[in-house]
Amino acid sequence: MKNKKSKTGFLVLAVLLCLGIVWVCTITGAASVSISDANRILLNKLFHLNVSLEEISKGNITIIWNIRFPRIILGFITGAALAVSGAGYQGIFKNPMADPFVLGISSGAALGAAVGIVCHFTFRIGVFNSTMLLAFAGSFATLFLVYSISRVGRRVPVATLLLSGVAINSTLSALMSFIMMMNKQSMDQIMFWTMGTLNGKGWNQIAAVLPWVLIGLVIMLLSCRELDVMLTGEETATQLGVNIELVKRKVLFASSLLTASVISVTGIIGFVGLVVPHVVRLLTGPKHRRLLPVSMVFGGAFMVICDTAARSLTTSEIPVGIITSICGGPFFLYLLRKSKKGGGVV
Amino acid sequence: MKNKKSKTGFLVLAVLLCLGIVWVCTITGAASVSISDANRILLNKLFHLNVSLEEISKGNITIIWNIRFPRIILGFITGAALAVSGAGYQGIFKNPMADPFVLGISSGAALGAAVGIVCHFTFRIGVFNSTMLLAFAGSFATLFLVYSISRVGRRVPVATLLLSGVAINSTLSALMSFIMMMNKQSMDQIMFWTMGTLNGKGWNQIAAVLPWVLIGLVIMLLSCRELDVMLTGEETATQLGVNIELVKRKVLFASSLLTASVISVTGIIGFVGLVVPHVVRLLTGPKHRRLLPVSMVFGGAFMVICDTAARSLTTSEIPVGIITSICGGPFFLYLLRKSKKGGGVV
Amino acid sequence: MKNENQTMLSFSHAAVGYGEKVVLQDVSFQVKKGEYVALIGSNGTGKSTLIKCVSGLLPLTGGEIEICGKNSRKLKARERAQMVAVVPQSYYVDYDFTVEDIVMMGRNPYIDFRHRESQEDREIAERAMKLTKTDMFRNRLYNQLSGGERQRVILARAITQQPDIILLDEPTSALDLHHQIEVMELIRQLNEKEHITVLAVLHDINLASRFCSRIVILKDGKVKADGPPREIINRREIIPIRVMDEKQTAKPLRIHVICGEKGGVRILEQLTNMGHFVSAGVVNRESDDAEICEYLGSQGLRLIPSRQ
Amino acid sequence: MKNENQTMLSFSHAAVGYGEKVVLQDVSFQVKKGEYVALIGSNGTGKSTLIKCVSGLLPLTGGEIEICGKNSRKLKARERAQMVAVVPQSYYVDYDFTVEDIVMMGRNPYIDFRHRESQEDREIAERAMKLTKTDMFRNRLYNQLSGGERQRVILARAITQQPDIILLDEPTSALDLHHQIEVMELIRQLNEKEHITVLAVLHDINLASRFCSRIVILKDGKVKADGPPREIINRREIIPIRVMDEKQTAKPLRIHVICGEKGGVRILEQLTNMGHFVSAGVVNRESDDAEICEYLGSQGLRLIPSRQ
Amino acid sequence: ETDAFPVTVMDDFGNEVTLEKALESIVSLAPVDTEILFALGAGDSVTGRTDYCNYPEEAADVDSIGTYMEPNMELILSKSPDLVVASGFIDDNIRQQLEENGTAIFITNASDLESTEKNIETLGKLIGHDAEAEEVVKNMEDEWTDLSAELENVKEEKSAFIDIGSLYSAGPSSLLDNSMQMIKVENVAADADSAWPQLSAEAVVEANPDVYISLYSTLEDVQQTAGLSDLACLNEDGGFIYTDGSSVEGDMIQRPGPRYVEGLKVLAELVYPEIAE
Ligand SMILES: Nc1ncnc2c1ncn2[C@@H]1O[C@H](COP(=O)(O)OP(=O)(O)OP(=O)(O)O)[C@@H](O)[C@H]1O
Ligand SMILES: Nc1ncnc2c1ncn2[C@@H]1O[C@H](COP(=O)(O)OP(=O)(O)OP(=O)(O)O)[C@@H](O)[C@H]1O
Ligand SMILES: [Mg+2]
Ligand SMILES: [Mg+2]
Repeated sequence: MKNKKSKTGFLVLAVLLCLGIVWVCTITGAASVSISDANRILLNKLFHLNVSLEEISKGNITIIWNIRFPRIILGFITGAALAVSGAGYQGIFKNPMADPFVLGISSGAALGAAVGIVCHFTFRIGVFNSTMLLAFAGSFATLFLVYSISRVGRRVPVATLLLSGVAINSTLSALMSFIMMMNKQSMDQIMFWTMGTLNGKGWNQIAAVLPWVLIGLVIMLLSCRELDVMLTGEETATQLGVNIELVKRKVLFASSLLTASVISVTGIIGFVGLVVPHVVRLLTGPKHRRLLPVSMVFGGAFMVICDTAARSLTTSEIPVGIITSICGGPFFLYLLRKSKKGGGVV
Repeated sequence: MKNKKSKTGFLVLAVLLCLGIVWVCTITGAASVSISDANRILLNKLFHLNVSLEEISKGNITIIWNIRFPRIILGFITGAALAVSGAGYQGIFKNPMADPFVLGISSGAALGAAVGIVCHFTFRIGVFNSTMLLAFAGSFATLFLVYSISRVGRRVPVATLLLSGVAINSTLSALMSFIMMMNKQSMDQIMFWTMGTLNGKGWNQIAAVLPWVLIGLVIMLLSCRELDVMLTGEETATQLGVNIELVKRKVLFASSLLTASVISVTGIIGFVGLVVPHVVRLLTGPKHRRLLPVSMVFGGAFMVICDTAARSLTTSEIPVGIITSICGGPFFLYLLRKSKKGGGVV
Repeated sequence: MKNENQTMLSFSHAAVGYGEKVVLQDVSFQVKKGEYVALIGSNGTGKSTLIKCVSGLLPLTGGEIEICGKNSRKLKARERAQMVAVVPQSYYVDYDFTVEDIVMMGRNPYIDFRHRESQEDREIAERAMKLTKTDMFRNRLYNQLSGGERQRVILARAITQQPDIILLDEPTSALDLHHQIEVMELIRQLNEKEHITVLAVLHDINLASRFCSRIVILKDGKVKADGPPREIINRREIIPIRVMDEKQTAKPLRIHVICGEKGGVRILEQLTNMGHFVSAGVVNRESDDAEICEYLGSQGLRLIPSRQ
Repeated sequence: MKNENQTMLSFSHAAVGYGEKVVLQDVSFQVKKGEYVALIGSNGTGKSTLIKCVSGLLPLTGGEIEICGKNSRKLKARERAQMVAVVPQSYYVDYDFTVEDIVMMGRNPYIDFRHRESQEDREIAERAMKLTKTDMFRNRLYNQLSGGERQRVILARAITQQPDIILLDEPTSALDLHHQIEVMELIRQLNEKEHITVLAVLHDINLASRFCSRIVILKDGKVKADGPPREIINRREIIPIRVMDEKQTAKPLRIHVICGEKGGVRILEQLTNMGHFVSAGVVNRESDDAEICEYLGSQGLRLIPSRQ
Repeated sequence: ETDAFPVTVMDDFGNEVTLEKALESIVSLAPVDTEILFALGAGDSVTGRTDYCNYPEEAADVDSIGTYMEPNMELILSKSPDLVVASGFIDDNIRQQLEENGTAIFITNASDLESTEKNIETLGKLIGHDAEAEEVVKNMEDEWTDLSAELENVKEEKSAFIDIGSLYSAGPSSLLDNSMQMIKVENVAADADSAWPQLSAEAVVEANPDVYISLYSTLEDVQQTAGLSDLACLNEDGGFIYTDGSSVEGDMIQRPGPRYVEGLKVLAELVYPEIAE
């Protein structure tokens, strides 16, 4: 009973909070669009209300509706996806250092993107351009490589998976660096790709990632209970009716899908996927049924706020990863110190 | 008995192997110095033999004796220090993802170096220039920060330590990126620094790091037994007479000293400290009494070989971290697959 | 459908090992529905290994195991967990789960993404916690419990699984005498009232012969003896276990029960039922137990307020 | 120097808890050199907690503990480990250490960077493995042993520590009856021959009263009773533990020992010495045990080749 | 100047850029492009520049829209630009988003004098400042003619090592390498295998360059590099040339814009002090 009430309460609160954040962030930005203008554009475009936009300059409409608003939505999606993905990996590996990139997904993506950038491919499929496609392909190729290397018969021991991931990660990063080295012209471009940003991303990118992110999130949220049981040990989980290999595959796939789809669009954004689940775990405890949804909301909101800072604080963009780390790091440390347990979690 | 024999055998073999590697690497390189010339220079300089160097050009003598040979020695020191440091951290944290940089030592060093580069400091103390000094100071400041944040009364729980390290690492890296961003002029310089290299390092740098590395190695090697006992659990270790907090402090200090001194001179070199201990552990098992010395030798030799490849393969230098990862990664994966246990180690 | 004499668990020439090491060579025996079988064998004979096989953690290298008539190899983890619950020899959890969380996990085999955890599930867990007396620390963290408390929590989880078969690996090793008998009694109740088939690894042959309907003795990877307790202990074969058998139910004993609080009832009753001469001592005259002793006394229990 | 009547372990008003939760309120008792004390109490009374305090894992919140006359608060881990060895309730190792490695770790308190591990150290470990019969699997990995095997390895490690005091937390919980008695016997030998003081948490009051010289009962964070087994069990106070006391050494019993392999000697001997009427059964005529039975038989043991 | 529209030109990335009407607003995403635009006399139309656009001085009056790596989309769009001029670093997504919002993008990516001049001409044509472009290019050509005449006087060609920090240097087909070729300096790193190679210390010692040009490290720092302290050029007058990479001269050398030839001259005079007289 109590449980259910608090759940609904949480849901309502979370949705309201998110809407609030999205609205505040939409009216904030480097370009000065007045609040009333911003509101009118939102009302017109979002709810198809009969609000006249005639007095508002075309530039401002573009800024709010084609740049700022989709960027905020994409930021939320990105933050949510990365945080849930990180929580998933941390659960499967039972390792506090696991992040969405632990299996080499990111270096695979970066390598793919680097190949795309160096070869100046220009093909595109629907909303995907070549770099995005190659990054996505790189991620998944890496995942399958790591998975098949770690496979022992029908089992995939997580310890091996983790070590393989670590090794593949180094190797692919090195290959990418090598490509960068050999192609000075593309070097900066590759480097900027790896320093993820939401700058310049819009509705197209949302369309490109949303389906995958939704699939990933649904799979993850449906695996909560099994993840909880897995935390108590693989043997016990088997005895409690969990098909552990299936769960591993499922969660790895979903987490990787979340990460790969998001980073192939935004480039590599660190920190969120690593630290948000820890922050949330300090608040909710280890149960995934609470950890995952709260991480999702928290990750998304955190990302939106940081990205707003990234695009508004100075005239130039500050890479959002820098903001997340500079603000989030000390906050996490503060929580860590405050929690009496001393963070003996995951 | 058997134990002792095999120990002596290992020692002799290891020393011979290392000498062989050092020699082969000294006669290999981008600049074409004939083998006999190289040998003569070595004999004269190293053993003060009465070998005439008159026919050999001064440039070649400089190349062999002031550039190549010290670079090899420094490479060995670096590899050994990083591998032992990584093994130490992995032992203390019982975490396979721990590497020498897990506590933020590297981002502290990089931040220090970045400050040095941006501010154009020119002071120097003995063989240390300002960048080195600031990097070293940055490392240790970070270590103390992480340690004191994690401290709960007189205890320092490793889980908290690890999480604090992770957070500080992100935050400091972000600060460094921020400095880079704000100082476009120094951006490349800072980037070069973070991509560690042994290029251009010589006797001065050896003199600068050797004392610290020796102190670090001696402390680590003397802590083997206690580290072994710690692996069986902190409570048990206490009951077996280990002062666990002291051991933690000792090992953290020594590992950090090793890492900080080396990277403040060479810049950040990844992979070795992370993967070499794993490779060695697959061969020797978890006991530090064997793990640490073998890691030391293996790390050193591996580094020397990779660095030789880095400076000889193409006309320009390849950053040594790239070589170590591209060669070492697949080798490690091969070992991991071969080991029947599936690498359920650390 | 379900025959009372149905074979719940059937080992035929089961063989298993760890890598090169063969642990079970040729184990064959069957457990019928509603039986309460004790598995006995010295340390390292493979009792825990056998349990691991049944619960699907180790693949057989030879022979077959059938669970409720289904081949164990082909069982899905979920199906198996609905039929078989395991109380392992020892059990750690690294994470901060509460006792309630742990017990609720017993419902996992019945929940999936279509069937969410229902009120009924919660009630079943509730009941299991009551039965094992773990409900008073339901909100405490599992890894902050004492050894004995943990053992009961895991038993509660097994009960929550509502299995047809329950496998217990030394279920009372960490329990004090009081809880030991309570837990054994509880298991017997489950066995008798809910017809759950029980296979329990026990080292205490006395406990085994008092509670179980049948004893299976493992040795050298094979079943060395198999039968009702009385028979087993009297067998002429060489049984490699030293038994202090003065506690055999077959022989009435004089037993003095020291009890003073309420709660002694069950034990006193049970011992009396077993045909022993029971005496109870140092009972507080005013206490609940005293009344019960008096009550039982009229049924053949001699109440002696103090010894000597 | 060392007085035979020296106080080895002294609790005076010791209090301890976890956070808010108080577990031990006011524990006072002393253990003299060479005593063999059983610590008894129901689950969750704080027996393991008490052992943790002595071994320095938990800081006292009140009172004092003195170990060999030294204040426990001021002891260094190393000093303490030379005096006190602990066999914990359960014990896991995540890493691939062999049994020999684990046992050798018992020498840790005596080794430092000046004194490396010597031949003598190895011999001490060797002897401990022989005593606990763990030498046959010395090269196997600890985490691949069965529950009972592990327990003996940890006992071997404690013996290797050559302590003055040995603290055992349910040292026989995972052992089969045979090993249980062997281990208890071994501890008694250490106690009698090497004058090691023993404090053992036992749930089996029979085992306790058979082997120990004194029983301390904990309840509600306090010492509820303290004295020799005979006295304790006959005390008028309300002892919250149900005791099946038909095994008391005070009363001679008829005990039938089923044994067929060699190794029964010690048990037979011991039971005879305790004054019980011992019978041994189902002995292979040709086996070692038969000879021993015959030998003992002349000293009052009735050898019956088969029962009924 | 007015009737030329619509204009279509090809930029350095091979993209066709079309302008339908005369320009009102240009945003520059690179310092060099700002220099070109101002040199072409289109300074008034420049409504946005990057933080690093430090030349000419008037550029400081224009609003900044960020850095060339991370320009701020909103700020760019708030200038409602008709044309964005960017360097090769521009991110694909930003480009795409700009194009979708109807902004033309012209990308410059020059690495020698010829392509620099071509860029100036093309850009001039695009924005309808052909005449100014012609003038600028002619100026550059004149300067170059003067410089090459002076270079005739060089008796002995020198070899040089350019150190842009940590022994990184200018490899083949880089702007600096092309510059060195033009001023008759043999680049020690000319046959390296990438455009931005790091030479090993032993390669530098073996090459034994006549001049050591350092853009960031001081002589003291360089001498700390193993083995280099023995280099002849570091121990004789004029062998070591330190020109702060972030100074005006540094900008001139490193920007393929209107001041490129001026930069060449500075470099040439540093290496061959004799032609300065
Ligand atoms: N993971 C493993 N790898 C290799 N051998 C193992 C492993 N686990 C157990 N063994 C060995 O298999 C044999 C049977 O072990 P098992 O745990 O089944 O014994 P058990 O009958 O439960 O003993 P106990 O009464 O001591 O619990 C033992 O000799 C043990 O050493
Ligand atoms: N880490 C902990 N944090 C909080 N409470 C704890 C912790 N460990 C034990 N306790 C509680 O302290 C009390 C005493 O625990 P302890 O382990 O000492 O009991 P015990 O006498 O050894 O019991 P058992 O016979 O079951 O092993 C119990 O109620 C237990 O739940
Ligand atoms: Mg077992
Ligand atoms: Mg206990």
